[in-house]
Amino acid sequence: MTRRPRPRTVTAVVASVALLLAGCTGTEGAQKSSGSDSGMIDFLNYGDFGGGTTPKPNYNPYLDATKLSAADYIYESLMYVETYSCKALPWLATSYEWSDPKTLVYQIRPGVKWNDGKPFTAADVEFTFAMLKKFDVLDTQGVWASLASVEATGADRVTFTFKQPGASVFTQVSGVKIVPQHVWSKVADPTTFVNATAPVGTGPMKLKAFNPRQLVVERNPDYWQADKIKVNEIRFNKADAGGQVEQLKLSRGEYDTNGMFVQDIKKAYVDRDPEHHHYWYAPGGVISVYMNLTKAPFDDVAFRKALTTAFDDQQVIDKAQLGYVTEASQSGLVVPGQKDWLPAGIADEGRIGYDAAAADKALTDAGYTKDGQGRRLGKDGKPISFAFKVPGSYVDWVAAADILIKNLKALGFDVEKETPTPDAHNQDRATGNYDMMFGVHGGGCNMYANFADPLSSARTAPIGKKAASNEIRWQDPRTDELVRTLQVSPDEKAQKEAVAGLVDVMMNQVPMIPIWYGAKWFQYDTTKAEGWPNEQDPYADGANGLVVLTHLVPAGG
Amino acid sequence: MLYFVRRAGFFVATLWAAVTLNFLIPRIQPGDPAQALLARLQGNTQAVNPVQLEAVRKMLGTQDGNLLAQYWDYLGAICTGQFGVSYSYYPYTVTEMIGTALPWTLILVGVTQLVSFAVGTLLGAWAAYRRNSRVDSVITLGSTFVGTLPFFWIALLLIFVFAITLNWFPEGGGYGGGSSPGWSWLFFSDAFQHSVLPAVALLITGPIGWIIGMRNNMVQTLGEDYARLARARGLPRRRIALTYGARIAILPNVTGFAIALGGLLGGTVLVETIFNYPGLGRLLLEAVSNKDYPLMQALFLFTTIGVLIANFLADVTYGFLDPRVRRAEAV
Amino acid sequence: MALLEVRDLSVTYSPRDSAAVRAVDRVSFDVHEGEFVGLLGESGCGKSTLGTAVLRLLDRPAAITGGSIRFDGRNVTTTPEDELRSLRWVDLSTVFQSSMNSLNPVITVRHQFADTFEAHPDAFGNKQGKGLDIGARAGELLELVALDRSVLRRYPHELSGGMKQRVALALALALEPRLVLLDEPTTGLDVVVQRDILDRLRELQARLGFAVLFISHDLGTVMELADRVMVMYAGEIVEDQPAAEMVTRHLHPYSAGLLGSYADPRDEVVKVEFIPGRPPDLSQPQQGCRFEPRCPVAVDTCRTVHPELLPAHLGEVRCLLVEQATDPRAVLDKAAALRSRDQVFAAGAEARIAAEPVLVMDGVRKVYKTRRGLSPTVTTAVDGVSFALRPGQVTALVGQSGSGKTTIARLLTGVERPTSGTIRFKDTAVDQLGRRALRKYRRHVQLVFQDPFSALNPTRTVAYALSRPLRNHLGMNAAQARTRAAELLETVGLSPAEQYLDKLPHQLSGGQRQRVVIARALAPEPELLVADEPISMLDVSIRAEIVALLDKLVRDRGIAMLYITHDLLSARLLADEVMVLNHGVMVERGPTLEVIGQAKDPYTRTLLAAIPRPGARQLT
Amino acid sequence: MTSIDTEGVRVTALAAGRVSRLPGWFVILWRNRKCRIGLVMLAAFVAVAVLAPVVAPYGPRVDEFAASTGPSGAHWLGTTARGEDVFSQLVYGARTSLVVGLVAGLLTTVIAVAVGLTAGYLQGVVDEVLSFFINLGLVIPVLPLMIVLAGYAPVKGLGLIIIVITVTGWAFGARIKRAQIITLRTRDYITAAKFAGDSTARIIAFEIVPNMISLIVVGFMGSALGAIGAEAGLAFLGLGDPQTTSWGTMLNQASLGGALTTGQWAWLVAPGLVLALLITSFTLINFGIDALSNPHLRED
Repeated sequence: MTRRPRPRTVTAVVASVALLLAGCTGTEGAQKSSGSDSGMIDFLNYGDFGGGTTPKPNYNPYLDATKLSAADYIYESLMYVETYSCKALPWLATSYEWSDPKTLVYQIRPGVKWNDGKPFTAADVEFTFAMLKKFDVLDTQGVWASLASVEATGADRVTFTFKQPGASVFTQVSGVKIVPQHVWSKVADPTTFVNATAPVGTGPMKLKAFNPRQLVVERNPDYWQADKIKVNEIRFNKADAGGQVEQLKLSRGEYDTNGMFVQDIKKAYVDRDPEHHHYWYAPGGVISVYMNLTKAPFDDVAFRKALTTAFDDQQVIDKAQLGYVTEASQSGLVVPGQKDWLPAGIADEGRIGYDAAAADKALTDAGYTKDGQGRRLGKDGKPISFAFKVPGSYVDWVAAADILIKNLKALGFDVEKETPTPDAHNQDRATGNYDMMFGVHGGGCNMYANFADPLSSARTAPIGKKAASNEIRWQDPRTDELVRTLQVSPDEKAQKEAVAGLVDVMMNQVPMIPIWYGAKWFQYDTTKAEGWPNEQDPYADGANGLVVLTHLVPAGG
Repeated sequence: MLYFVRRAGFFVATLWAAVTLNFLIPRIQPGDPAQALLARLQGNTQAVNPVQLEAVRKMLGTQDGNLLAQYWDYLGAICTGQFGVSYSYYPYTVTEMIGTALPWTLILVGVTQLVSFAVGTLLGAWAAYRRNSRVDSVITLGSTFVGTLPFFWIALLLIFVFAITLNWFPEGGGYGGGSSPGWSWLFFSDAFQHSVLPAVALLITGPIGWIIGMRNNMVQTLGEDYARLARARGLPRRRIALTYGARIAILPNVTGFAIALGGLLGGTVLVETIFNYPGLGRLLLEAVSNKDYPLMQALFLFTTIGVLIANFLADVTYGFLDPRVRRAEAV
Repeated sequence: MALLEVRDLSVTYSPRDSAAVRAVDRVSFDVHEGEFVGLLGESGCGKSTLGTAVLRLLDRPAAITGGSIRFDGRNVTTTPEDELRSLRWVDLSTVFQSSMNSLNPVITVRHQFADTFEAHPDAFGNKQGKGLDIGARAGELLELVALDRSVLRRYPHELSGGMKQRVALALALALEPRLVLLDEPTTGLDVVVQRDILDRLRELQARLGFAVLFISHDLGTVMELADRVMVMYAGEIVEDQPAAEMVTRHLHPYSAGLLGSYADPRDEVVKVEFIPGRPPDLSQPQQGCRFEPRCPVAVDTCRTVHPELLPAHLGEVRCLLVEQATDPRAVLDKAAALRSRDQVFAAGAEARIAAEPVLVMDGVRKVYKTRRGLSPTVTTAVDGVSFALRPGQVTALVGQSGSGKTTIARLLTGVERPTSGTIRFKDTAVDQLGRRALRKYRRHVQLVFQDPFSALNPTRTVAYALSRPLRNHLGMNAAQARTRAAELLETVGLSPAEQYLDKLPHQLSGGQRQRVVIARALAPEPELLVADEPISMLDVSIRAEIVALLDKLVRDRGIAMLYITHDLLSARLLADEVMVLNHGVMVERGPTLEVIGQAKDPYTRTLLAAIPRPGARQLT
Repeated sequence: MTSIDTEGVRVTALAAGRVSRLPGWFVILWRNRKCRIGLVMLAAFVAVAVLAPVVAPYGPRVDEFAASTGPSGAHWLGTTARGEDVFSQLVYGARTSLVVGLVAGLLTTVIAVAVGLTAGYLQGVVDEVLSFFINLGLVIPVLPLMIVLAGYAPVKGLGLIIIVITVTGWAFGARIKRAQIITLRTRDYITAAKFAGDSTARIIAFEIVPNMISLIVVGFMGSALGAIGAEAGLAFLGLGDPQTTSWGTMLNQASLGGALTTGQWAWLVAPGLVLALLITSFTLINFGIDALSNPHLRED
């Protein structure tokens, strides 16, 4: 009798060894299986799901900073504004209509059900907005700053009234995630509600399993456009191991899609499987050279304009940005995605090439001459010297700054590079404590915000005080007028005219000098699924997961 | 009694100093936690939405106002054990986060520390016992050389060789995505497999200090009169080595061990970061980079308390093991 | 056949980074069953190394490099450690020099006994075999050395130095060994305790019949206890005689010098001698007689011919002159005559004239409050002490350690203030001095320290040490200070001074260092000198030299001196007046001869009784 | 290890120095074989650091080469993901490590000596207060404090790293020096100096410090060694200044830059190896000093 346990121990050891061996290769082997016969994709492996190194379940769609990405597939909004070409796609609402500049009516999609089987109604929309009004920290897009009221005016209609013409907040209002009244009305404090068990939403996916390493969502068979969803399961993998391990996993094909920075994407990823490994880096925000407009010589339009040809953008793109990005248009718009907004008569969509000679001439013509030692002199006759601040830990920005500084030095400026921490850098930028530095602006789908944030005089502050977003301290009545027009005019023509005016400001008064568009990292693998967005088919960008999901089909199908 | 009062006084004073340091450091250079949080989501290639930023700021309830009043509130909160809500894991509390990460660190680092201590002490004693022999040279020189290797570099090489090239072990993490934390065999085997490389990395460098400390102490005790007299008394070599050498030489090592256990968190930052291990060290580094002040402060305080308690325990253990101290205290 | 036969034994230290030193050079001697043999020599002569070699406990870099050790006919010179083990302690046990550290601090006394018994289950003293009651046997042993059985339960740190040494002795006797090697077993203990342990040892030896090899530099003790005495010098045995003969009819000039440095303080006239110079550097090759440079009667051949240890009188002597002379005693008589010119210091009975006191201590009491736990403990270190110090006079302060001697010195020098009572230096109230005034006062009060090795900064030259008080107190410039420093060196007998000025302390011998320390104390021309056991750390052969120097300086310069000591001989030699301190209370005070000759206080008598009487055992 | 015979070392050094013209401490160190190897290694590192522009084929930040290539004739250790020459970075990295070691080691030692000496010599209230700070410095967890400090400092750079290391590293040395001076201050020669009328400052400077030189040197070596390791560690964690070429940042960038995935083992192995070698040289030198001050450890 006493000997009985012995064989069991042995078995256990054998089992553990077997498990160990299996574990060594298991994960990879299992996941290579292709789509199944049913015309469906069994599962896809996605990249990180947020929540830091020690993720905790959190599917509250309003906690932007800490929610897990499953929430993006569970909760939907009235319209889906894809962020590549900024088209508003009908989603929970089939259509919308401005009955007057201050009144917006959405037509609610019929037949949509919450994933617990209850129908989705206009009342849910009204409840959602009422909740955001009550708990203002949830209103991360600030819709109630413009809204006066939201009312369900019928079973399938919701009417939004604005305090003033509300065209400028259309994208925000449309993008608010709608939650079920029958669940959230019982939540005492939605600001600390983590919604951890079986979150109820209208989206294509339902929560299946969570652990801190992996988050799994499964197909919602009752989804209102279920026929478009060919993916049975999405597995998000905690991808916080830092650069190389993640790159390795990516290159091994362990991810069907991911959005990470890869140092040498071609060598590290594409070359490993050129047939299936692809990437598409859509342009994001505009990264510009900010100049402190309160200081000489940056307060001189002619000076700034002269600098537009002074920077070797292409070298920045090729060397510092590894060729992943594209040259930015001086218009402030993100081209080609937003090229429809460009007024006629702008050459090369507003891109201004590098021409050191032209810059030199323009500077000299503007009164900034060189002295005998080749030093560029200011209007006061003293050599111009200033500092270029760049966060030391943003390696690519530093490399870019190095190139720009080289360009400036070639023109006879005495430029010193300073590399503060990102925090100090941001602080300095917000308070205007700088001569020249990089800033990010625009690139969004809200054209009003794109221009108002960096240029409106309402969003600036005196030097030494934190500016809300106009960190260059641009103060121009004409700009303010144009921004105002953009904010209130509901019709597209008026908006375009306003944008044209702002583009003109950008081109001719040069409040800042755009250099490149920040890249939206997006890699995808066509082994299991096809239909990913790319340069040829830019129906959305890689970050618009919900839209992408509706386009995915099994590979070879 | 006075000794006890002094120790307690030092304990409280140190704690106060740590708490104050904790309070001051983030306030010397106010970075914006909300901005850090959003930057983590968006990287530096997209413009920050000022409205969203404001909302997040409001959500986190970043403090303003009089520094002294803040300090007072802070002290009060600490005293009642309210460390607040973590910024980067909102709305989870700091206590919940530490609770999640603590077992991982305790098990990985605790076990490796114990093994390191045992192995190191034994090897050191062996080297001293066989002083000037080949064994001694191998142990002494070997540990000296290994001791100079940077820990994080060893760890990287381990990953490179065993995880990436040979693919024997996972590259990091505490467990795989396939197994959920819980009381299952699958999970334990998975967690074990994930802990192999970090444990090995810790075990390569871990015993060095103990080896050298033990060897030097024991060489010294074996040179003392009582050990020589024991030899003159014809006691067996082994007995001299154990009772007259190791038994006395181990005392400082035991104290050191208690203190090392207290410093657990400090030592785990590197290993946990490199191996992506879900413990306290990595949580700390993350809290720092995300400006998650409440979490960072709690972790820092937690560690300080750990060290203080460990020091206290070291004193107690020492008194227990060394009669010289024991009786002196009793008088 | 002798119990222990040592033949031509050599021990060499070969450190890696300096020259080899032959510490023991071809030494031969026997110890017979039941014999008590003393091995006498000054520090560095190799006596402890010899003992360690006999015990086969030498550790690198020391090693036996020649000769043999036979124990009971068995050659144990190269016996492997494992075989040696059965012999150890059963036949040959030991008590180490400083037993402060020879007991394992983390186990109880009982445990140390148990260890010993366990290691030798078949030993004689362990004859009851496995059924032995360790507690009972160890208890018996402790009682032998006059310790209570309860000591068994104690840890070493809970015992006093004397108790530890008794335990070590009991441990040494545990297995009833045939030979016990005692290496300075009582050094560092209080004289009274020392006396007690040694008496006990002698008694046990007589009772149990074991042989003893007793290594010591304490001449009086060795002479009193031993049957036979060997004198060692520079790695060699220079004379070997029965103890009684050694006292009265020693032959070697070195033995004569050593014995001359000892006298009984109770005698009417006390006379001591010293041997000038220092022992040779054994890392250098030796030629001729090693004592030749210090020998008063050396002849030319001594410089070239190395003498052998040859039979002479009742023992053996290593001296060419003794070899060649028909009557060996004639050589020594000649030597004595030569020495007495300048190497003898004598103290007679005549009293010196009294002068006005420079310092008066009146009813001084010093209480220390130590807080242990919550209730403060009060210790009275000095209680109602009054005395006066006069110029040109020496006052000896005698007492055991802990009797308050040092506290008095601290009070006197202003380092501490008395709890009550007054101390006056001329018109200055020493007990009221502020920081600055204290510095001024110190010009007049200087110190001579006990340990010449710690009294001089090892990194500073002699000139530096001497120049500091000159520059600070006398306001001299660098050149003046140097000239004066040279004069001072001449005064203390370091001549020519130029040779010493730029030396570092480690380049000087102990006696030379102490002279420098004295010179430094003299530098600011003080009126009061406090000498705290200034000769206790020095080798016996040069103690008299320093005493003579101090005496001369005090008399010539009219300095008042407080001489702190536990050594009655030097007190007798130097002091005009003796004060005996016991537990902070002055128990006796009076002219030196009176106090030493007719002690009234019981404590003073105990102190006197502890003084060894060379050859006394043989005489009674 | 509690009592180090610092006076003895000083005496041996003085004696040795009298024989040859070289400084005494050097003669002693040179006699020890391990120590000699360490000195030679350190000298080599110093030479490389000083002559970096000569030794290195390119500038450390020149990024005009093909990115992520393996070792070749033109680039002995390959190139980084940004197209910089790894070998050149390695050479310039020696400068950073040595500067950090030297400066942080010096600062730490100066603070430790100042605090330790003051506390140990003056005793009383001053000692109580300083001892509290020393104990505090010992108890506060060093690495977390380093990370927190490095994470929040407004400017990143070598200066910051050095300050962080100094702030967190002085206490240990101060404690040892305090203990040592407490032993030394009871020496008779100190009392003698007081009676000779010397001032406290003079006693500390002329009587005590010379006897602690070996301890101070050991302390300096230990601090320098710790500082070099700490700089590498912090830089590896990404808390250093990416603009400084150091072995730690190299490892950090190798790790981030996919050195493993692109198979550039040289980029990963080299910085760690040289770091280990530099630390080895310090350790070997410390052996010599240790052996001198602790007779029990002397090789025989």
